[in-house]
Amino acid sequence: MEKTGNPIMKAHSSGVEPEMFQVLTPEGEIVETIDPKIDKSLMLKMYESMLLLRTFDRKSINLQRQGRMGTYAPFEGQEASQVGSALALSAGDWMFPTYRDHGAAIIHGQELYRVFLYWMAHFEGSICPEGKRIMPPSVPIATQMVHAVGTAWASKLKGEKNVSIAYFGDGATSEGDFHEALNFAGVYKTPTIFFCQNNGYAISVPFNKQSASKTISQRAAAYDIPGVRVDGNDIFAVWLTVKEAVERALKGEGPTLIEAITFRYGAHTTADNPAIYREQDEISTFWRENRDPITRLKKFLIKEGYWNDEQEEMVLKQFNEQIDAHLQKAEAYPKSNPLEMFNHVYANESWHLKEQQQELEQILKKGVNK
Amino acid sequence: MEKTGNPIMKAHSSGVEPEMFQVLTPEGEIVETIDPKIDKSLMLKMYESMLLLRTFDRKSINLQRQGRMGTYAPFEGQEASQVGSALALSAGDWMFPTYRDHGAAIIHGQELYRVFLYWMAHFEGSICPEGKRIMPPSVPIATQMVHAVGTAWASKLKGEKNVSIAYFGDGATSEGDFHEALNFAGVYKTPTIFFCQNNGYAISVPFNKQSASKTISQRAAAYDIPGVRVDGNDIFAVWLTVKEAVERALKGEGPTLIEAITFRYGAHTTADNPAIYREQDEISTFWRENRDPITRLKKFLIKEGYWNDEQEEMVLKQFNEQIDAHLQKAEAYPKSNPLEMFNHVYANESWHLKEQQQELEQILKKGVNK
Amino acid sequence: MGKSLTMLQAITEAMDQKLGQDDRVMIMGEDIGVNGGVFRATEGLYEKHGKDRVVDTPLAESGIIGSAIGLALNGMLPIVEIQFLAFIYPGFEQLVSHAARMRYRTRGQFGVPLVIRTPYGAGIRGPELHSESVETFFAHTPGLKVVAPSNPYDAKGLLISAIEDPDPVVFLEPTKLYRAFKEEVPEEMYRIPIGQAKVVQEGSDLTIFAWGAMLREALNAAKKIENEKGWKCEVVDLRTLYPLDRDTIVQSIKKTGRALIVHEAHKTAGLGAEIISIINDEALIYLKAPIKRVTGFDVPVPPFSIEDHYLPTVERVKQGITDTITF
Amino acid sequence: MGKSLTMLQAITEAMDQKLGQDDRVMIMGEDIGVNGGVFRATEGLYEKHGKDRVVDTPLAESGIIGSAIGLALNGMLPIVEIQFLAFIYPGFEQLVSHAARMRYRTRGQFGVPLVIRTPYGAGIRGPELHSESVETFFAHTPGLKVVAPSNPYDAKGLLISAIEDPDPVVFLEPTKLYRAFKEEVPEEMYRIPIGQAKVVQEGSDLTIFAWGAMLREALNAAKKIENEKGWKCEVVDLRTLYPLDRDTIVQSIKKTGRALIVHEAHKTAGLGAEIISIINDEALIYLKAPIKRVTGFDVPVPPFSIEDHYLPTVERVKQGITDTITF
Ligand SMILES: Cc1ncc(C[n+]2csc(CCOP(=O)(O)OP(=O)(O)O)c2C)c(N)n1
Ligand SMILES: Cc1ncc(C[n+]2csc(CCOP(=O)(O)OP(=O)(O)O)c2C)c(N)n1
Ligand SMILES: [Mg+2]
Ligand SMILES: [Mg+2]
Repeated sequence: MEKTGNPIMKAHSSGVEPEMFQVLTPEGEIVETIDPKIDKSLMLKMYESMLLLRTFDRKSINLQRQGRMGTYAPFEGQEASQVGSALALSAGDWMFPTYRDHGAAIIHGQELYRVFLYWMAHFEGSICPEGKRIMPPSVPIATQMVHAVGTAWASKLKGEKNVSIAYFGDGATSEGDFHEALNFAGVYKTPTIFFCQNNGYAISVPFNKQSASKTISQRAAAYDIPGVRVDGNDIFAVWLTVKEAVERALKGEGPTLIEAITFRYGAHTTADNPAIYREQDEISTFWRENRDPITRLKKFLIKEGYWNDEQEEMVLKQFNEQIDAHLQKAEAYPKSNPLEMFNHVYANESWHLKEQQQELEQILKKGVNK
Repeated sequence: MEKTGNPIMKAHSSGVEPEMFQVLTPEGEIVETIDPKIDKSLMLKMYESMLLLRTFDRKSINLQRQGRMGTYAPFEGQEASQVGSALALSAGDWMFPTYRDHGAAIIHGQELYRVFLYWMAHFEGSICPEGKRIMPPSVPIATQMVHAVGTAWASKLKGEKNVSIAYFGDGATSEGDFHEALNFAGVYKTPTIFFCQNNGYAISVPFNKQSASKTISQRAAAYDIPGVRVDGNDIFAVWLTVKEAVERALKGEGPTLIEAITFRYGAHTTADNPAIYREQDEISTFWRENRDPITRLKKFLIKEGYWNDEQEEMVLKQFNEQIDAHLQKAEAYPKSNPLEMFNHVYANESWHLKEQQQELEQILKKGVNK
Repeated sequence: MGKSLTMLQAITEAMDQKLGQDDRVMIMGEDIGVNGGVFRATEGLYEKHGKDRVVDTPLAESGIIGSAIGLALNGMLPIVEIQFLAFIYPGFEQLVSHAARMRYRTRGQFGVPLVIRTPYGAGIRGPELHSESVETFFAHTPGLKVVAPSNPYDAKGLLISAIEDPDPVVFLEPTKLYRAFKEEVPEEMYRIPIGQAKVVQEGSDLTIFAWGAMLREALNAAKKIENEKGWKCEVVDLRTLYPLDRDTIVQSIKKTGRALIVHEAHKTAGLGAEIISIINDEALIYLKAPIKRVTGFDVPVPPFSIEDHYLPTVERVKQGITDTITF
Repeated sequence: MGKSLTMLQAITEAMDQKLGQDDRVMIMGEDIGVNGGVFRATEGLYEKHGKDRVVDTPLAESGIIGSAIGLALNGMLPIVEIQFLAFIYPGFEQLVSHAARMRYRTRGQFGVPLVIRTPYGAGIRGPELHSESVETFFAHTPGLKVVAPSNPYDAKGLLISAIEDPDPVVFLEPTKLYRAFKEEVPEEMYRIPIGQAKVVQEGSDLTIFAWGAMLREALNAAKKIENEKGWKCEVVDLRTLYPLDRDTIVQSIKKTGRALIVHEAHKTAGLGAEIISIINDEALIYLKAPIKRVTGFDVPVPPFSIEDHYLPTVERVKQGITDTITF
C-alpha cells in the first residue's frame, strides 16, 4: 500500500525507540555482564564518593539558607552520573563542568574548600589544584562543549594520552554550541566525551518542550559519532560507558555522546522554587524511593556483604568532619580584596587598569565605599 | 561475540546508508511512479523555467566580467533544485533565499530587473513585488533558517495556509542556527521546509571536511522530524518531495528537511577560482555531461514528443529578449542617491540621522566627495 | 486611579495589558511560561493568556531572537525575554545582522517590531555573567533602539511604547531595581516617548547624567553633597540610551557648565564617552571643567563578594562631583 | 634585507615565519587551507606546513573560536581567521564570555593566547555585511586587545607581537589596504609593541587621529589642506585600539590644541568618543576648539554603489579640519 511518490513518509518511517543501558537495577540486581570488571574496592570508592557528595550538597544548601553562601546549584540525585563519570577518568584528563557539576569536579580532584569558596564568591574558588585540568564551572550554557573539543584536539596533536570531558544538561542540547561541538569533534575525531546529564528539566522547562526528539543520544547519528543512553542513576552503567568512551578516544576512535538519564531532587538553584513548575513532592519522592543512585548501590553492596551500617556511620562521621574542616578553611579565607579585580585581566599590566586600581585604592583608604 | 559491556559499540552498530530519491534518471527515464501526477504543461513550465534561469545566470556572469555588475554568485547546475522547489509553492508562501537562490526567487515571483539591481548594488534590488513574501538574499550563513521558523509559526498562529521555505547550502549545516532552527521547528511543528542544496562545497571546503556525517538528511532524526535525500538535479524528484513537504506542513504535520544533491558548475562567486581547490575542468565536465538537470528533462520531453529544437530556439530567443529588457530597465535605473542611506534605518526619523544626512548633503553640494 | 507597584509589577502590568489589548502581542523566552520567569516578570501571564501567547522556548537564544524576527515579519509583535543580558550573545548575530537591518534592507517593505527585554546590571549577588551592562553594544548598532528605565512609572510607559514601536527595541531592566521600591503607577495604558530624557532634579552647579540603577546613586550623592557642601546638582535620567536625547543633555550643560556621568558599564567605550562627545560638539565653550566619568571599571564584573566596589558608589560619585566642581 | 610587500604578503610572511619557528602555532578558519583564504592571506601555508597546522574548518564561527580557546588552553597558539568581521557574531559569546575572561576567572592559571585575524572595513565593493567596522564591540570588552595596522611594515610587526601575546588579540586587517600598496618589509622577525601609537606626521595646528584604512585619507587630507591653506596637521596612527596609547594622544593634543578623529565605524559610541573623552580628561584646557569626528554614519553600511559616501572622504576630513581650525 506504500505510495512510491512519498519519499518523506518513506524516509521517516523508522522511529527511534529509546533504550537505556542499565547494569544495576533499582533493586540492586545486576542485569548485565560487567566488563571490564568493577572490583570491590572500586565499588566501595563509588559508594563512598556518592555519600561524600550528598553530604556536601546538603550542607551547602544549609549554608546558603543561613546566608553563609550565595545562590547554590544542588545536584542531589545526580551523584551516580557525576561520580561514575569522574572515576572513569585519568588524573590528567581535562574536565569542563557546569555550575551543577562540582560533584564531578571534587571526584576528579577539586578541593572541597575551593568549591565552598566558589559559591562564597571568592575569586580563588575557580582555581584547581596545581597540575589538574579542571576548568571553572561554565555558566553560559553549552559554551564549554567546544572548549572540550579544542583541548582534546590539542592533546591529539601533541600525542598526549588524555581525554577531555564536557558536562552539560538536557537544556544545553538546544544551543548551537552543542551542535558545533559535536560536529567539530566528529570531523577532527577528537578524544572528547560529551557527557549529558538529562535530568528532565532546564530550570522549569521539561525536555518535551526543549525538543521534539525523544532522546539526546539519538543526535549523535547526525555527526556520525556514537551516542548512547544510560541509566544515569546506575553508577555501574555510567562508569562502564564512560570507561569505554575513554578507551575509544585514546585508541583514536574519536568522540562519544553519552546521555545519562537522571533527576535533580531539589531546586534548580536555591533561588528556584520547583513546586511552581512540577509536582515537586510527588515526583521527587518517586525518584528518591524508586531510583536513588545511592540506595541501589547500597542494596547491592549489602547483599554482597561489602557494606554494613557501622561502616556507613563511620564514613559519614568522617565525611562530616572532612567537610567541616574545609568549610572552616573557606570561612577563614581572607576576605576578597576589591583591588584584586584589576589583576589577571591581562598577563601584563596596562596603564588604564593601573590608574583605575589607584582610583579605587584612594576611595577605599577613606574608609567607606558605598 | 558481542560484549555486553560495550554499550557504545552496540548503539553505534547500525550505520546510515545514503539513499537518494530519484524519479528521472540522467538518461531521461522515469524510474518511480509519479504521484501526484505532473502533467505536460507543468513539465514544460519546469523545462522552460530552467532554461530561463540558465540564460539569466550566464548573462549575469558576463555582465560581471564586463564590469556592469558587482561580484555575482552563479547557480548553473542547480536549476532543477531551485525551479523544482519554487514551483511546488503557492504564491503567498514565504521564501528565504541565500545569495545563490535568486533562481528560486525568480520562479517564485521576483522580477528579473530587481535581481540585476541587487547585484548592481542598488537598494531596490532587495525589494520584492507587492504582496509577495520573498525576503532579500541572506548573507550570514544559516541565519535565515530561524526566520523561516518564525514566519511559519506566525502563519500557524494566525491560521493562514502558508508554508515558509528556507534555502541553504551544505556548509550552512555546520552553523548553530541550522540546529536551533530545526529544533524550534520540531517543537512548534511549524510549517517550514528546510531546503538544502548540497552542492558538495562551501566555497572551497568539501562536505567531508564539513562534517563526519555522510548525509545531511540524516540529521533530521535528531529533531524527530522527517529528513529526505533527493537527486537535486532531477526536477521531478525535487518537485514531488517539496510538494509532499508542503502538504504535510499544511496538514499540521510540521517541518521537513530536504537534502537535494546537486553541483555548481562554476565558481562560488565571480571572485572565486575553483581550480585552486578542485579538478574544476574534470569535475564540472563530468556533471555537465552525466548529471545535467536540463539535459535530462529535455531527453525525456523529446522522447515523449513534448519538445523539439524549434521550440527550444523560440523560447531561448524570447528569454534573451525578456532578460535584455530587464537588464535595460536595471541599467536605466536612477543612480543610487547617497542620501538614501539615511532612510529606513528606522520607521521614524531621528535627530542624529537627520543631521548626518544634512552633513552629507552639504558635502555633496560642493560637487566632490572623495 | 493608580496602584503602588514595584518595577517588576509595572513591567508585568504593561505586558498583561498589551496582551489583552492586541492579539498580535506574544511573549517568548526561557522559563517565562509555567514558571513565570526567573524574576517572575511574566507571573500569571501564561495562565491568563495561554501557551500560544506566552511561550516557554527551548534554551537557545539565537533560535529565540531569530524566530521572533520571523514572527515579527509575519505580523506578530513578539516580546522576547532574555534571561540575563550576557545570554543575549548567542543571539547577537540575529539582533545585529538581522533585526536591526531588515527595514533598511527591504526599504521599509518589512519591519521587525520586536522588543527584547532583559535584566541587566550588577548588585544582586548574582553568579558570573549575571551582572553585565553592555548597552554600548546596542547603542553602536544603527537600527536598534535602547531603553533603560529607572523607576516603575517609566518602566510601564516605556515598555508600552517599546511594544508599539515599529522597530526593534532593546529594553534593559535594572535587576537591582526590580523590587527595590514601589511607586504609584496609573492603571491605564500610557506611553513615555522613546528618545526623551528627563530632568529629575533641577540644579545649577553640575549635571549628573545617569540611567537605570545608577540614577539612585546619582540622586543620593547629589543630596549628600548638597547637605555637605551646598552644591546643587541637576540630575538627568537619560531613559533612552539610543538615540540619545541630545537637546536635554546640551540644555542642562549650558546651564550648569559642569557634568558627571555615572554608569555601570565599563569605562572605555562606554556610553559616557558618547555623552562627553555630544557635549564637546555642542557646548564645549560652556564647560568649566573636564567632564568626569564615574563608571564600572574596565574589568570583567568580579564575583559578588566585591561587586559593590566594581559599581559606582555614592562615595565615588561624591568624589567625582567634588573633583569637578573644585577643578 | 627587506622585500617590497603588500600588507597581505606581510601578514602571510608573519604567519609563515611563526609557523616555522614555533610548533605551537597553528591557523584555522574557513577556506584558509587548500584555498589559501578568500583574500589569499594564507596562500601556500597549507602546502608548506601541513593540514594539522593550517586547518580548513567547518563553517561555524562559534565552533572555530570555541575550539581555538580549547587549543590555546592546552598549549597551542591558534591564529583564527574569520572570513569577514561581521561573521564573528556567531562566535561573539565565545570571544566575550570566554576568551576575554579565562585568565581572569582562573586567576592566571589558564590563559588564552589566541589571535583572531579578520578583514574589516568598507571600500572594496563587497556584498552586504562584508564591510563592517565594529571595533567598539571589542574595545568595550576587558580582557581583549584590539589592533589595526595601516601599512605592511606595521602589519607584520604587530601580528608577530599578537601571536606572541599571552592574551587574546583581535587583529583587524583593513581589507581596502590588503593590496593597495607595497612597502619595504624586513625579512627577519620583528615586533611592534601592542599599545603604542605612532606619530606618522608632525604638525602644529591640529592633530588627526586615525587607524587602518582611514590613515591614508587623513594623510591625503592633511597634505591637501597644507597646500591649500598652509595649515600643518599632525597625524597619529593609533595602531592599537584597545588599550589606547593615551600618552601619545595627550602629548599631541597639548602641542596642537585641536583634534579631529577619522574612523569608518558608526559615529555613535564609536572609538572617536573614547578619544574625545581621554582628551577631555587630560587636556581639556589645551583645547582651542571642539574635537571633530569624521566617521562612518549611523546607518548600516549601504550597498557598495554608495559605500564611498558612507566612508569618511578626504573632502569630509578637509571640511572637518577647516571647521575645527576656523572655529
Ligand atoms: C546562554 C545561556 N542562556 C541562559 C542561561 C540561564 N540558565 C542557567 S541554567 C539554565 C538551564 C539549564 O538546563 P540544563 O542544561 O538542563 O542543565 P541543568 O541546570 O538541568 O543541570 C538556564 C536557562 C545561561 N546560563 N546561559
Ligand atoms: C556566518 C558566515 N560565515 C561565513 C560566511 C562567508 N561565506 C559566504 S558563502 C560561504 C560558503 C557557503 O557554503 P554553502 O552553505 O555550502 O552554500 P553554497 O555557497 O555552496 O551555495 C561562506 C563561508 C558568511 N557569509 N556567513
Ligand atoms: Mg537539566
Ligand atoms: Mg555548498
